[in-house]
Amino acid sequence: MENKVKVCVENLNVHYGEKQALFDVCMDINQNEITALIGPSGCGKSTFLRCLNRMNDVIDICKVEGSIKIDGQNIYDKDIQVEKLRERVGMVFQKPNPFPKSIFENVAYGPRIHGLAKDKTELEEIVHTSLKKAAIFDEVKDRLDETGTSLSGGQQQRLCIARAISVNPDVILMDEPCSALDPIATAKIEALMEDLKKEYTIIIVTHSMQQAARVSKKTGFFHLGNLIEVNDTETIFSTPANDKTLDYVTGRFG
Amino acid sequence: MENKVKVCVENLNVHYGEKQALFDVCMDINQNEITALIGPSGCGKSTFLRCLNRMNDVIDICKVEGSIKIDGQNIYDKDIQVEKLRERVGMVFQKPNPFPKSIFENVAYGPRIHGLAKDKTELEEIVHTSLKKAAIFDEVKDRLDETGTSLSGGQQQRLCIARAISVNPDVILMDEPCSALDPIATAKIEALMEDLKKEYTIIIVTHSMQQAARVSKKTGFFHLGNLIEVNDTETIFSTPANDKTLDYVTGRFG
Amino acid sequence: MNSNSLKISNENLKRRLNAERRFKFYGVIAISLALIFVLILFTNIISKGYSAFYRTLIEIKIEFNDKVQPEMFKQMSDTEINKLDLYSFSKKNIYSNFPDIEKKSDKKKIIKLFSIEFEEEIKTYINKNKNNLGNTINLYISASDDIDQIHKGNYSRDIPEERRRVSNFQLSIYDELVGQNKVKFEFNLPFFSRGDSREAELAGLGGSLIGSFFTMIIVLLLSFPFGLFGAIYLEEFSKRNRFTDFIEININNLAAVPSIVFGLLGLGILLNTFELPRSTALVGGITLSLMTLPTIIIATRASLRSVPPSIREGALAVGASKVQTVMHHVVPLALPGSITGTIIGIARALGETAPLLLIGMVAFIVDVPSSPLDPSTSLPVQAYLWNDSAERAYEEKTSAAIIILLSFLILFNLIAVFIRRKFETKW
Amino acid sequence: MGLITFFLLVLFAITSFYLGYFRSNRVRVIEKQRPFSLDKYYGYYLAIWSVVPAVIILFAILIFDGFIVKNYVLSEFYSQGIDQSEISLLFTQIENTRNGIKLFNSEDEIIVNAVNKLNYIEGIFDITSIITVFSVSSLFLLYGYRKINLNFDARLIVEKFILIGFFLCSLIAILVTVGIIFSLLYETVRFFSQVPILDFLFGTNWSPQRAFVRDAADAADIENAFGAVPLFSGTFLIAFIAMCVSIPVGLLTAIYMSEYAKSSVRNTAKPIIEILAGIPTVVYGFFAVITIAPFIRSLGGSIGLDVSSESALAAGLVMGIMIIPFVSSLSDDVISSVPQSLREGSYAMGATKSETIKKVIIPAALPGIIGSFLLAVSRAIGETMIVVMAAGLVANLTANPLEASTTITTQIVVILIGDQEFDSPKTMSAFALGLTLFVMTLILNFIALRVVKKYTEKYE
Amino acid sequence: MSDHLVESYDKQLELINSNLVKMGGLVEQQVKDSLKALDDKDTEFAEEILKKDDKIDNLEKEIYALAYKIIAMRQPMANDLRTVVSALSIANDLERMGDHATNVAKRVANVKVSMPSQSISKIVQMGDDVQNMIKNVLDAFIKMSEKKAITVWDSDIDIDETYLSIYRELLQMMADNPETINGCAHLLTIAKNIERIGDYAQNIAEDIHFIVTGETLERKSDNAGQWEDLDIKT
Amino acid sequence: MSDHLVESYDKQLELINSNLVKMGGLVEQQVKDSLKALDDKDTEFAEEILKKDDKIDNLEKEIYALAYKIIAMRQPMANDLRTVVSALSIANDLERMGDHATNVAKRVANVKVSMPSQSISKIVQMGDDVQNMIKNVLDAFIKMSEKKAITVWDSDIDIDETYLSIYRELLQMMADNPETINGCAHLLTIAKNIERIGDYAQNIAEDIHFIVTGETLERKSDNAGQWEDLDIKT
Ligand SMILES: Nc1ncnc2c1ncn2[C@@H]1O[C@H](COP(=O)(O)OP(=O)(O)OP(=O)(O)O)[C@@H](O)[C@H]1O
Ligand SMILES: Nc1ncnc2c1ncn2[C@@H]1O[C@H](COP(=O)(O)OP(=O)(O)OP(=O)(O)O)[C@@H](O)[C@H]1O
Ligand SMILES: [Mg+2]
Ligand SMILES: [Mg+2]
Ligand SMILES: O=P([O-])([O-])[O-]
Repeated sequence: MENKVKVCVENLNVHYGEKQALFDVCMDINQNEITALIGPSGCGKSTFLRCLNRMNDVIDICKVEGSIKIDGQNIYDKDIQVEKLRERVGMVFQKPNPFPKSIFENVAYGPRIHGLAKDKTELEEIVHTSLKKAAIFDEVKDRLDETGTSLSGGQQQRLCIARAISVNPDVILMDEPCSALDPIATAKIEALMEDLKKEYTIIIVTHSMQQAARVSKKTGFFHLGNLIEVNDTETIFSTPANDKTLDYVTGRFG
Repeated sequence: MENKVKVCVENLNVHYGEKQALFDVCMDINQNEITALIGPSGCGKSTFLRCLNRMNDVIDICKVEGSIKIDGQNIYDKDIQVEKLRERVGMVFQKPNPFPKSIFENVAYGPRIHGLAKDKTELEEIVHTSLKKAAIFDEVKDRLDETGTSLSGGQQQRLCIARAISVNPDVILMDEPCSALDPIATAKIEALMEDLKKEYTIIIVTHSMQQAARVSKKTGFFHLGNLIEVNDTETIFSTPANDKTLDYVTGRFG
Repeated sequence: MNSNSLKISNENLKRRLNAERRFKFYGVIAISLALIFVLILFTNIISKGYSAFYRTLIEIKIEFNDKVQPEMFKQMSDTEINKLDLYSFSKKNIYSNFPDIEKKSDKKKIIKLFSIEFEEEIKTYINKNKNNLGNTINLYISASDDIDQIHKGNYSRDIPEERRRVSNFQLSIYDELVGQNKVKFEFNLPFFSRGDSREAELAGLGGSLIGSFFTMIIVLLLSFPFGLFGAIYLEEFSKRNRFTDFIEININNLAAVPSIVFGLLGLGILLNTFELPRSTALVGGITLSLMTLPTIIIATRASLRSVPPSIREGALAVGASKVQTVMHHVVPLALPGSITGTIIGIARALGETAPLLLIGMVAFIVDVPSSPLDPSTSLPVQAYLWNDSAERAYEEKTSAAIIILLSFLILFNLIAVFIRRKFETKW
Repeated sequence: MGLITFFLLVLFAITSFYLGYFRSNRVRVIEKQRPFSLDKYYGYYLAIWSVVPAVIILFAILIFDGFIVKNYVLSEFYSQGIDQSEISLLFTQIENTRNGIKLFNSEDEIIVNAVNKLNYIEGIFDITSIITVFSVSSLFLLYGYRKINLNFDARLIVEKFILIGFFLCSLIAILVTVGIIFSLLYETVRFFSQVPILDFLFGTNWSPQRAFVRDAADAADIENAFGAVPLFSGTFLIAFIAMCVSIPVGLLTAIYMSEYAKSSVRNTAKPIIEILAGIPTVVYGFFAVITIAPFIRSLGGSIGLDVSSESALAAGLVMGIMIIPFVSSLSDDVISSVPQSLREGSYAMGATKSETIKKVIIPAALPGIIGSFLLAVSRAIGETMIVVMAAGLVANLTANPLEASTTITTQIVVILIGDQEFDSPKTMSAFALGLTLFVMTLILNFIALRVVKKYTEKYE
Repeated sequence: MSDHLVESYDKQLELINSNLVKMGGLVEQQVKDSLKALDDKDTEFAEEILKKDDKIDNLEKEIYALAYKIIAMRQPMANDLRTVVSALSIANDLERMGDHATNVAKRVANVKVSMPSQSISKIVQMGDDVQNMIKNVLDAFIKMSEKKAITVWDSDIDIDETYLSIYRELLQMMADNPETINGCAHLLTIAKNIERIGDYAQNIAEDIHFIVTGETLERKSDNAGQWEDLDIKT
Repeated sequence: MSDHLVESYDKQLELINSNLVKMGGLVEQQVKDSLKALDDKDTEFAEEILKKDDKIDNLEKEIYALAYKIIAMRQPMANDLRTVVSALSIANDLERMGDHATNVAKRVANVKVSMPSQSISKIVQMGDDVQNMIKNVLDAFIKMSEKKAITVWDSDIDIDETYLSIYRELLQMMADNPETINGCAHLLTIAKNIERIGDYAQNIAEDIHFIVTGETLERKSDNAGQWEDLDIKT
């Protein structure tokens, strides 16, 4: 039941000014799977992730070389429109970052700017569906016009997930989405991810090896900007091919 | 080989303004042992720890009731001088916080303000001994006049430990001393603690149950400001008497 | 799944991208406007003022006669020479440089070509060269402000004569002198040393420079220590309660109170109640100190606050007392920030005019003050005063005073930036 | 005497320091135990005992000695029954004579005598005061010295003393406010005792010199002369013009700087724009008079408008320029303090930059931005030099920006510049205007600071 | 089994437990069946039984994999950790029980029809007791009942006694009828197998006790051997 | 053992390994001694051997406690996790090997002096082979050599064959000389014990293979039994 390749990264090199953050990274990411990225702090996981929806464009000094193809289309081509790209590649951040607006507006924001809804009812439907998919609808349905920041951390993060899926993306990127959450909220998000992967391709950066082991099908290990190894999660955590990976997963990193 | 009781806390109640942070905490802490404090975030571990050297005095709204006796002397007595107390009860913090001065000056500061050294040579000796005890002397002996902040995180933390023991305390309090460190540095600090307990009584707050299990002889579990259970570490992590403790150590906290 | 390509842009997206471009364009316009303002302001002032830094001199020949002989100066001291009355001698000698001019009224006009202090200048020349004076000497003396302006090209000659301050006759003489190569420019050193004057060519910045200097010293001496210590108390020691909240709000408000209100304070309290001497740098300094104090307190508190609590905790935990902690660790780290704030505050005080007007530092003061208790003006007030004068030459002087003022401010700010860069700590 | 006393005091302090230092050291050696504090604290302790009382006494002497000396010197004149005002003139004369300033050629013998007397009494005063000061100090020193023993913690006392000093410093800010309010209120109350407050606030005619000229002969005239409405209207007109310039330019600049500009652009443009804030207002005033006003005038002339040489427009425009960096840097701070995560959240949804700014950042930062506007308004209202130099001095009630109009601040300056007669309602009216200004800006600042503070705390 | 586990921790622990229970059930069945085959001397049925052993083996592997995953993913502590680690040894024991039961079935064919049914029925009797032990130990496991576990633990002594008497009887028979030597040797082994199954049930009871209380019951070190010795000496 | 562990992770893992090696050494000695006792029919020596079993049992408990601690404290992953979990089963196997060896020693007294030394020496021979296996498997463990482990694994087949021949011989002897029945029954059990020791060595080899490679060797499900059956039929 090997899935189709959704994202294909080839020879990705990323520089921040003088400093090279990624070296010749090549990686295939399968559709409807959860792929985890692990590695020590500063190894380039976030950088890699942010290349996938060109969030790195925001940083002046960041230079990206190589190709990243989503469904065969290089997203770094000249005539690619980032707005469109980001519509298709959603992102969820480390710290929950709902807009300081109402819960409804938070989720309606994306469909609005992209003109996805013809009218009010359609918009409402999109919002409701997204909230349901993000498994938070029941908790907030009675207070859609309270501000998003009034929710608890875990709820906020699920709201952000609802926001991300409101524009119906193919791929969802998550950068340590649970690191600011307590174990219970984390468990909820993990369960949610499992649900979401049926519809979306999910790529998650995590610091917790246990989390990677729990949620992902494939895992990639980064070290000093190199993608050392990418393989089935089971293999990575039981019998990794590379010694560095082994040292990392067994906590012997030096 | 039960050790003598060094610190005896009785009916400790702490309020931050309206909010009560600790409820009737009673706890005996043995000499020359490592005692670990665990518990979910915000349960009052740090508050408890900071009562032991009256660091909470710094916070205006913090009110402490009850008695804490160190060697039989209540440290909250009127005629106790906090400076003297803190000379005897050292503290190491979560984030390494060396002064932005030279390594030498970092360690020499305590002895200087307490007038522990008669002259330069004596001061130097104190500094060297402290650095040696903190197992960092060899790494820094050639650059004692470099600034303390130029060291790596782990080294900085050991420098802070050296600073704490430079005034020859009886008790050392550590508030999550390794949470900002990588595993290697953590291992070093843990080894160091094992060494230090021969001379000092150590109380450590930690978020990592594994760390508590590794280093401590006794462990206290806090929950919502109550000391739920305190017992041998082995017991706490294998067969705790209290269901809350069990839920916490097995990660089932709700 | 989204089948549409990442490239195909629909109407909606095109519209959005256009909006984006427009918005960005507005930003560029705004910034350009601001920058253009700066540019215009500086070029305007520099172009108006740079010529004040040199002055016009006209060469004349002086012949000594029986009554006034070179030898007699050799024995005399400087003061004795200065006390001599050489006015008519000088005047005659100037006339003799223009032998063709006969009419008395024309002669008067000739004299008007020169600075009113021509006698002094001749004396100064004699003083300087008293040991090797020949029977005739050629020296340059200052032109009058009008000729100065004309020679600098600041003053149009095309204006009809009746509205011009220089007559056609004078112009022709001037042209003749230029033709003889007898008119030259020189760096205008006296501009920096002289006090104010009703005669434009004689008016200098010296008095106001010294006045400003005294004022700033007082501001520094008063506001820095009080600001620093007050800030330390508020930030590090005061318990949070109504009273300290009140002080806090009070200080923040004080920093935004219009400067002229401080002038009223100076007038009402310092002059009227304490009866301190009017128009002096002392009162000006105190007034400006009070104005600067909140700035310094705020800057110092900000930099105290930016010292991480972990440093404090580190010191407290080895048994340092609170005072020791603050004085040994926190203050040294906050000092660069505090000093930067102080410099910037002082720079602001240096440029401040309004409060000084009210405490009488706006008087016409010829003497260069020798102490903070002497009546004096300050640089910006001097500029204001000159701006009020009708003569054309004062426009140039005003601009020049402003150039000097701005140079000082830029210098101060550069120093502040330097200190900030040098001691900047990222926690 | 000042300098000598000062040096003696310093010497005394240093000696006391070492006295304390060595005393503590000896105690340490003899008792073979360390005292509570470090040796140097005992030094400081004694130094404080030796200096602080001395300084207090000196201050007391300084305050009272003039009075005592004067009374002593003038005592015989009093007995001669000379008029009070003449006596003070006399004293000035005596002092002048002593300082070598001869106003009168003939030196009165009485005066010479008095001068001698003055010199004599001052000499005695100096010596006795020095002796008193140092003997009192020595007593305190002795007291302090005897307190030094093993169980005495000098550090506590020294630190308490330092704290008191710091506390006094922090009180100065309050004193300043009290001073402001006192000085303004005092004259204002007197003013309103002559001019009804309502006439001041709602009168439309402002011509204080008229009241002055007629020497307050006609009470009705006085009332009519102090209607401040034209000043208020002028102030607000100019402030309005200034805000019309500075808000759009400043806000857009801030947005561009924080969101669009490359760091290289930002690093050069930002300091340049901030120069605008550092330029003294007198410079702006000059610029308005010399460059902007003639420009507007000729521009107006070319389209057939009659623009007066001093116009609200010129002043307002230049003031607007001056305030640009205020608006822009405050707004910039506020916009930058919107967490990056919000921005990224919006970009990640596929929003363009301008959409992010308009729909996420500005709404999030709005309170702060409004706060910065209010501060800018307060600044514009309180601005003095530009309006003094460029706006005109005539109070005319008009909304036409091309005409000259005057402001509160201008009138304060106009009234108080040069010598004033302190009892005239004209002079006092300036203080009333000052108080009005103070209250207006205070309210604005208070609201603005609150708003900004609340806003910044939100994202901390 | 799904390629990776997404259910929550508790579900994983439950799965490990239910697998153990399932395995225990299979083992119980296996023992029962082989005893029936022995009783009926039904060779065909015995052959069938042999095939079922694979199921047990696979379940053991599954439990192992699961325990691995839990340790790797969940950092178990306290009773969870005991559950997981004990699951490993319980699974191991169950697998051995299954093997022993299968062994019994294997030997059914070799047990001559001429064998005296008396000792066989005695063996079957012992088998029933053992089966009871298994049932009880599974019950104790499901209920996590420390008391039940102790009861099971105690009942092993009876089994051992029965075994000894069977052993003596069989030796006697061999001596009496040398032609039964081959069959009796097999019966000896069968009896030993069943006795071992009892021992393993006892082990499991120990593990349950450990899971529940965190304390170890003194593990009896193959006392059966000693009893045999005693017997031999008489 | 100290009340709690402070050595670093690696030291703990080392300790677990060294304890296993120590345990292996003890088991090897136990096997050797009991074979010697059997060969010499030295009952006194055999008694001594019995006492040593406790040591092995204690080591097993220590290893268990250690494995617990490591899992609780260190969140082992990958090969570390395999090491720890395999340590549990290796320790279990070693303990069983020790038990079986002790069993051999126990029976020495019952082996009549009159027993034919031929079968005894054959058993001892098999014992030597098993001892060799143990030695090799320990070596494989120390060196973490997957190849050596496979060699050990393979060599179990020889042991099983030897066991079968001994089994046949002993049955024959019982049939021939009914008075040896009692002794031969014991020898049968002894042989079985030794064969089981070999099986356990094979298990350990499997574990080593798993630790090193992460892959399981197909666990042979008590083939010995089948072989016995084959024999009986002939
Ligand atoms: N905006 C930036 N400017 C300059 N360097 C950067 C920037 N962002 C990241 N880097 C550098 O690039 C490297 C990779 O950073 P990245 O954030 O991708 O690491 P990471 O693996 O996500 O680390 P973490 O686990 O701490 O989030 C680091 O060395 C970092 O210093
Ligand atoms: N300075 C303070 N002012 C007010 N409340 C405080 C303060 N410090 C702590 N608290 C409150 O006291 C309670 C206990 O806090 P404490 O810091 O002791 O928890 P903790 O166990 O150390 O948590 P953590 O693991 O997050 O460090 C918390 O509810 C916290 O909100
Ligand atoms: Mg990252
Ligand atoms: Mg804490
Ligand atoms: O199960 P065992 O064969 O070792 O008794």
